[in-house]
Amino acid sequence: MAANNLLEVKNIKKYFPLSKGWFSAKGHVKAVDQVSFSIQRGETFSLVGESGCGKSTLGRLINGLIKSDDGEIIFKGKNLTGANEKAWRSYRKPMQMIFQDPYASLSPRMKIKDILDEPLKIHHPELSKETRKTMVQEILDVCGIDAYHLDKYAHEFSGGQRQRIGIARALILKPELIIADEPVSALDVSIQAQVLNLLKELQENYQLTYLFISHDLSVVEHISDKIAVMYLGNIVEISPAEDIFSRPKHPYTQALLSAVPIPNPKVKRERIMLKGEIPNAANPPKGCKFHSRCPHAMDICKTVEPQLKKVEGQMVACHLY
Amino acid sequence: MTMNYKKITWLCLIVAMIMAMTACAKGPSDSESASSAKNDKDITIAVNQNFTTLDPQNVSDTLSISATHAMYEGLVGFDKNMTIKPVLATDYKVSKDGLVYTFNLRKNVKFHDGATFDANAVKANFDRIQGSKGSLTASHYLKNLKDIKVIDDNTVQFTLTKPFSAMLNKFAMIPMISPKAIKKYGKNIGLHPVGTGPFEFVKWNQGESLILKKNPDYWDSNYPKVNKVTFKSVPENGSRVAMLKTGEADFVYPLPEQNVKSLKSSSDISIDQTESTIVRYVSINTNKKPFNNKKVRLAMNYALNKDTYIKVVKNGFGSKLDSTMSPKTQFYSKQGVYEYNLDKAKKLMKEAGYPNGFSAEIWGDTASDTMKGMQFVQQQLAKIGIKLKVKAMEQGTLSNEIYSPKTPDQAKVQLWYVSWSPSSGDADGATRSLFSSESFPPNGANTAYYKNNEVDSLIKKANKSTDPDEQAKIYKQIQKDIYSDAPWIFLGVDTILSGHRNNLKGVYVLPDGSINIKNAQLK
Amino acid sequence: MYDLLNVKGLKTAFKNNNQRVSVVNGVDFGINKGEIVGIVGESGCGKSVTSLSIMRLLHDTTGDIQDGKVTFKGENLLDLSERSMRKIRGKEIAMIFQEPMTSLNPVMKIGKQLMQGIILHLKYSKEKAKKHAIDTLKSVGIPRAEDIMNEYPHQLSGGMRQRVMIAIAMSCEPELLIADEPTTALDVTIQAQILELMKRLQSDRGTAILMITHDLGVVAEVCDRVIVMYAGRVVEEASVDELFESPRHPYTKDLIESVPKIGERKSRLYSIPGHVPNPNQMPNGCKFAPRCQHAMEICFNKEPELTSEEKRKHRCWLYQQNNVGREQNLGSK
Amino acid sequence: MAEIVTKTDYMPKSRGKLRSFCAAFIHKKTAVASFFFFCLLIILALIGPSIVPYNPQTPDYNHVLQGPSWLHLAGTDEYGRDVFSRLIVGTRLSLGVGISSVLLGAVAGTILGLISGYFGKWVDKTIMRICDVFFAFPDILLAIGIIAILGPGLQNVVIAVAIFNIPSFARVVRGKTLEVKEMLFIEATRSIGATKSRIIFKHVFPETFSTIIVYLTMNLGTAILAAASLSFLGLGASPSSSDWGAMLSMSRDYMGTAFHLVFFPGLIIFLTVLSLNIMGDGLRDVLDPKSKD
Amino acid sequence: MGKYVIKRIIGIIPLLVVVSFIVFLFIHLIPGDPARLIAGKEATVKEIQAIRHELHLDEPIFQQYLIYMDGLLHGDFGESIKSHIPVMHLIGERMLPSIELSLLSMGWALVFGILIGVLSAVFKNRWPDYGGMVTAVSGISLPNFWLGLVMIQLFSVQLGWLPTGGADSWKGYIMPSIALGAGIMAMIARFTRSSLVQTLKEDFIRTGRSRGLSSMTIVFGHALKSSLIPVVTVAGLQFGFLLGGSVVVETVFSFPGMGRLLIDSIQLRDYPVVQAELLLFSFEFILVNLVVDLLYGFLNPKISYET
Repeated sequence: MAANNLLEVKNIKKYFPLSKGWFSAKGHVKAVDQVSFSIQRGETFSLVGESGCGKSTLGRLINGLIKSDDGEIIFKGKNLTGANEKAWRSYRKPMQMIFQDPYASLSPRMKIKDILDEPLKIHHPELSKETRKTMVQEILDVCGIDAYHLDKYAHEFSGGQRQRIGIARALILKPELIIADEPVSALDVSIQAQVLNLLKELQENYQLTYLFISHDLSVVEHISDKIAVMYLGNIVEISPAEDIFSRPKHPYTQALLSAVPIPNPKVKRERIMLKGEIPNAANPPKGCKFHSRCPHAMDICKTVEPQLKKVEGQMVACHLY
Repeated sequence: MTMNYKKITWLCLIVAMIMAMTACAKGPSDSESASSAKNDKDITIAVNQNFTTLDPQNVSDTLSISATHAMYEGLVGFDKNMTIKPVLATDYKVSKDGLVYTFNLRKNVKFHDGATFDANAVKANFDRIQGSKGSLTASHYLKNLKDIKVIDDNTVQFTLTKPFSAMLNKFAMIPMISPKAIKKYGKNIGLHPVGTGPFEFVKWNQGESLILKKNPDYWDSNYPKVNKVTFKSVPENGSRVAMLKTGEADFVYPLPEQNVKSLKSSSDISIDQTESTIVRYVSINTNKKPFNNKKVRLAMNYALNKDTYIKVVKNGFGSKLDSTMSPKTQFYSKQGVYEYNLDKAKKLMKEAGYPNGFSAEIWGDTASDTMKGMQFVQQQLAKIGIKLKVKAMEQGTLSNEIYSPKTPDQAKVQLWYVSWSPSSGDADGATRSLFSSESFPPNGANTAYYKNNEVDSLIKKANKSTDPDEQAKIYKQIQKDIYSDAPWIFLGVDTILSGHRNNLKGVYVLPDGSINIKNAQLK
Repeated sequence: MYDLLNVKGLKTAFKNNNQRVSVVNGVDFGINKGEIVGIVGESGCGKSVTSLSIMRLLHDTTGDIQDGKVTFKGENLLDLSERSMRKIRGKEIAMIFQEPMTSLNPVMKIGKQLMQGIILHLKYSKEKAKKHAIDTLKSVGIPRAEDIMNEYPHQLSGGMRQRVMIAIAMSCEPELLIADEPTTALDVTIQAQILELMKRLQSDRGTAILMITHDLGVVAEVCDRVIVMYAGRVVEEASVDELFESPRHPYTKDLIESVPKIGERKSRLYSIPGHVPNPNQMPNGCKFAPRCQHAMEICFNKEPELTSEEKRKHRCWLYQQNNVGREQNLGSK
Repeated sequence: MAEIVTKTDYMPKSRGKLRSFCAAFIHKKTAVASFFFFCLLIILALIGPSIVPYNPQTPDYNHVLQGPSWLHLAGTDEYGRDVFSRLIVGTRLSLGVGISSVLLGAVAGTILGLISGYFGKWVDKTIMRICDVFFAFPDILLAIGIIAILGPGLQNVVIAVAIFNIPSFARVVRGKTLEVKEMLFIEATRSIGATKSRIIFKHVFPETFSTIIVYLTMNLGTAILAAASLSFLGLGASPSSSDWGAMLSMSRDYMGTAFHLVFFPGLIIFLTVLSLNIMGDGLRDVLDPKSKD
Repeated sequence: MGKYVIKRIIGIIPLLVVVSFIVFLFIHLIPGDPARLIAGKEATVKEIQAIRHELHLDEPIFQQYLIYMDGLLHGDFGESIKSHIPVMHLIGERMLPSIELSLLSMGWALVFGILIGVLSAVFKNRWPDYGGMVTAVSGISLPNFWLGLVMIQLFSVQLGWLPTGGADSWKGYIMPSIALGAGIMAMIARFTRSSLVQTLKEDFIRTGRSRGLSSMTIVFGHALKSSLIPVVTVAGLQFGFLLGGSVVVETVFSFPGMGRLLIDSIQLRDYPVVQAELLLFSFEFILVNLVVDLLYGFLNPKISYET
């Protein structure tokens, strides 16, 4: 593939065993099932899907927080699969994460300066205390937090400010890739806009690459260059952002788009109502996993699992094409 | 919002009341009616321990002995003063050389199960003991027994391997079990006692009570005079006293000394005192420095105020130990007491080279009176500069600490606060295990590691003698020698206290601490 | 005056570290029969507390209604005894909550939870209640209703649970349904289903709905009339079309502006500076003034009243009659 | 409602942690009273021997078993020693045994609990099964066993009581660790490349700390009771020491005649344990409102 | 579920084997020689050796364990070294009173504990709560032997209402069960309170109220059941301990329970009795745990037992 790829994921797979013991069901939840994609330097690649589709698991797999069962993760041309915990710790330096819940992702017992100092201590023990302090102050400034907050604890900040601190922590190691797992979904609309703007600014200033995970299509549209739609552990469609909103290919993408309520009472649309709910990931339907809810389901959909293929510049996994 | 919960409060209260009421109304159970139906001819005796077994040939604690002696009898027995008198034998003869004992048996005696008591029954009992290969306690008494012969139905003859002056006392410790029951119950005989005694077994609730009833066919038709006897084990001293006060018990033993005062005011209750064979002392390891110095040992004896000891530790009940054994033990001979004399003690310490004293450990078990005694010794010896560390050890550990050393030099024991009572009230039992050099642990209880060649040979000589007068003379010399060497701190002789309600007569405690209920009578 | 529910001057305070903090401060609004009214606002604006205050459900919290009137069908609910209030709850006014996962008793069968209210309020016999319960379950689109009666909540998916919640709420045919963020915890495709269901119930049965949400999209899709709240106060009220077409209050305007909208990709989103004030440290004057682009001197000193203008209301100095510079001010943006 | 309850959590607060803790704790009047009582005990433990009216070890055989009077506030014991003085002097011993045994148990239990909870899998299973065995073993047998093996004496009582405490601390800390481990900020710390030991000791441990403190306070009471029970059975402190349990044990023979001998040591044990428990409750409410005992 | 229970019970057996081995090792590790202790003070080394041989004490410990296990497999728990009474008989006599006392103590502790807990939770931070919790904390803080001694002094000696001890009438159970149950009641009250307070904050309680249910229905019909899990846990654990007997309380009240038998046997190093009693104790403990697990299933339908 292109040398410009910062991250390449090939056929990655993660099955979670269902807890044994008291609970009756046994087997596996196929959280991520044979997923492949690649991200180019400087772009924002988004993963969208409803809860339980495996998008967050995928983010954690790439960061090595969870070990994959199968497949390859190639980051900056280096294959990270099978590395041990110690090796992973150094791989994570250029690949940082931002988490969904700004209230829970910061240690409640550390001051802001210690939270931000910690990554430096781990990866740059050679730096002096003063240098580290200057770096912490610089990064806070970049993220829009005043330096006099350094001695405060996380709980003394509002949600938006905390998410800024979370971003600062990710940024302080000067990473190339940032995996942002639903970074704005816990925030109020007015704050959400602030944080999204910050992320965009940072990308421009530091040439960052984002893997942006979200369930909110309107947020995703705003920030992404390329979008992958996930359903039950599979990617069903990968398209450039403009295309996916103007001409969604996969029936699921279409349904998802039409379900989003539009904050304008004047716009009346033809709605695609999906039948039923997302099936249990421990026991997904055979063939195309979406066939049980698909308005266009055909006989082949029940038996043969469709593969991603190129349709008009978009990648779609559907028997319709 | 407060109003909301009012109902809940009421409901909770009501449920609580109902529960409390049902708990109380659990109703008079059968056992309760049984205890209230206690009639004039029933007595209850509260004791401080549990019965361990009712196998009379395997008992070792005085309490179980007391119980078995109510149901069982031996060929001979002890009277109130621990002298031997015939029981199931009418009379006995000892050969001149002290080797052959001949017993004539009482006729027309039947066991509780109807079996006849005769010479074969006696033999069956002795065969059982000897066949146990040492696992029955009684087999220790028969170490010197060579064989037993049935002369006729009512005569048996025992032959010893060597003369043993205390043999008659040992015979008194071997009660006769029905041979039929031995066959029937085998090892479980301890649960199903069948003897010839004045009382028959009814029920044993382990850890709680033992119930006996009158033997209507008892050979001495004057006895027994009560219908039912219940022994209850009540280890907590205060509870036992409370039972006597409330009338739950007619007789309690032991009666804690500290409670005597409070009971004296009660007109329904009498307190009996029996001088016992139990002696209290601190054994001093004479093999160890500085205790190998006789002056140190004497100083310790002089430094200890025995009057205060009896007053404080024994609450005023007991007498000073003025020999190596109790006045109630066979061949006792009074020696002079090391009267309290602090100056003399200090002087002796100085002469011995310890003007400032030294540090040592005193050991004892975890019984509360032992712990009290040890503390007292600690306080007293502090006056002559001996700093004692009190170490109370759980029984098993203590015995391990004392008996595991193989040689005197390995022994760690310095001072041991302990009591001794010869199991059958004989002088040999009160001397050989304690002072013979053959009895250094682990072979015996000579924890003073006392070695005196003269005493050793005198003990042997006494054993061979069959003449009581000669024996008395020998034991007198032994006691004198030992007492002057002071291998112990001689403390006191226990006075056994028991309490009974005034309407009960005839229950008494023997000097060895066992209870005799044969003569029990209610007024 | 509205013909179903009138809330006037409602004031609710919470006790926190020995301090009383007003979370809802003088809220006025009303609902007509068969109408869907939305209350929209960001977290902490007091919209949920308003709904709980109407139901007098501040048990087990430190909250306390301090002032105001809640008139339901001519009766002031705040004057009723707890016992009479219980007859209103569930029967006249029903409520559904945000978290379908935790809002049902996890250790009680669905059927029992459903029948409890029916037996209590409609005084049905057990058999009749059971039949009614099954009918209600079917009416909210639950397949296998008979089986579901004997299942526990954890055996159902989130969407199903929210349907059960709606069934419980609707089982006694209330006149008003208060829905507190009913779809926030659900996925978009399920959210669409639930919103559709609520609209259907409203049109079939004529139940009025008070929809509490932070999502302007949901408001736009289902509501007839919208109330915007900020910092414990109503700042604007208008019909849904008017509100989105010509928002009056700067906060409403900014809010609509800052939502990313599908098909309107911009390089930068509009964002409101600053953050919602802490109820302990409310600014003087207009509570939005510190974040407002159009703030004037008076805004920082004196709080504006909620004033009516034709069929709508707003709380802003820009529109107060004695204010001359209003057009100019808005136009300058 | 959840919204309201959590609101103060994220609203910018100006007060420092310690100050807000103190403010919240002082609000609990009973807890504060208990705290002062406990402080008094600590002071007594430190300076007790120099302020007592009588030498607690000097016997006075002429005044034995006297009831409470102005001369002897709590009466005298069987050797005529002043019970009041003995109780005060005994504070050091009894508290010392309690504190040192609980600390010992807490340290060992916390380490085991952290390891068990964080690493999970077979490590967890092994440690927890061993704890179960210890848990199911009757305390008293364990105590007798330990004391029999190690020999009698106060330091071995400390060890025995500490060993009782290890499994319970291990369990509590493990439970808390499991909870903390799943918290997002731990994952966040992992994602910046922190080592396991750093996560355990710098991040997980501080989270469990308040639980440990609360548990420590409450277990201190239990430990004092356990040590007293051991002494009561004659397995604990040397009978001549003025340890409260030992005093109680020695005096129970006088229950009927000199009830004050039983009453006062029992009362002081009760009051001490009570104050510790109330203090623990107060601390828990403030530090660890979610934990269920 | 029946299958599950059978499976669990079968699972106990290997556990018991392991326990028996640990117990065996542990008690043989405790210093002290039963032969010495039963032989009496006048015994000589030779006699003690004879007894040791008779009891197989002179064989290697592993051999001894095998002999013991061989007996166990034949249903023979051996006999007391001290009294030669079969162990099963010794324990059998003590078990019933111990079980009765445990049930009684647990029973009233549960009833009053839950009641106090409910009251305290419902009236959180008001006087019934303070009253309930003071009772509870006092219950935990009282040394139970002291409580026992004081009760004897008051109710038996001073007032003469109750017997000082023993198990021969129902009255004998009252004071020991109070002394034993006080602490447990206190614990249960606290657990009930904190758990119920937690549950009353749950969303579904609010749902219940929004449907017009009364506080009565909410507390007893909805909240209590799901609050009982921690209570059941602690009650189960405590019941397990109770069954093992309480040495201290049994001593104070001269109650013929398992605890005193255990301590007596330990002091005499009566290995077969100690072993059997500990084995039984573990068995009871495991059994109680099983019951607790089954109760969980009843209290929390999310747990199912079809494994």
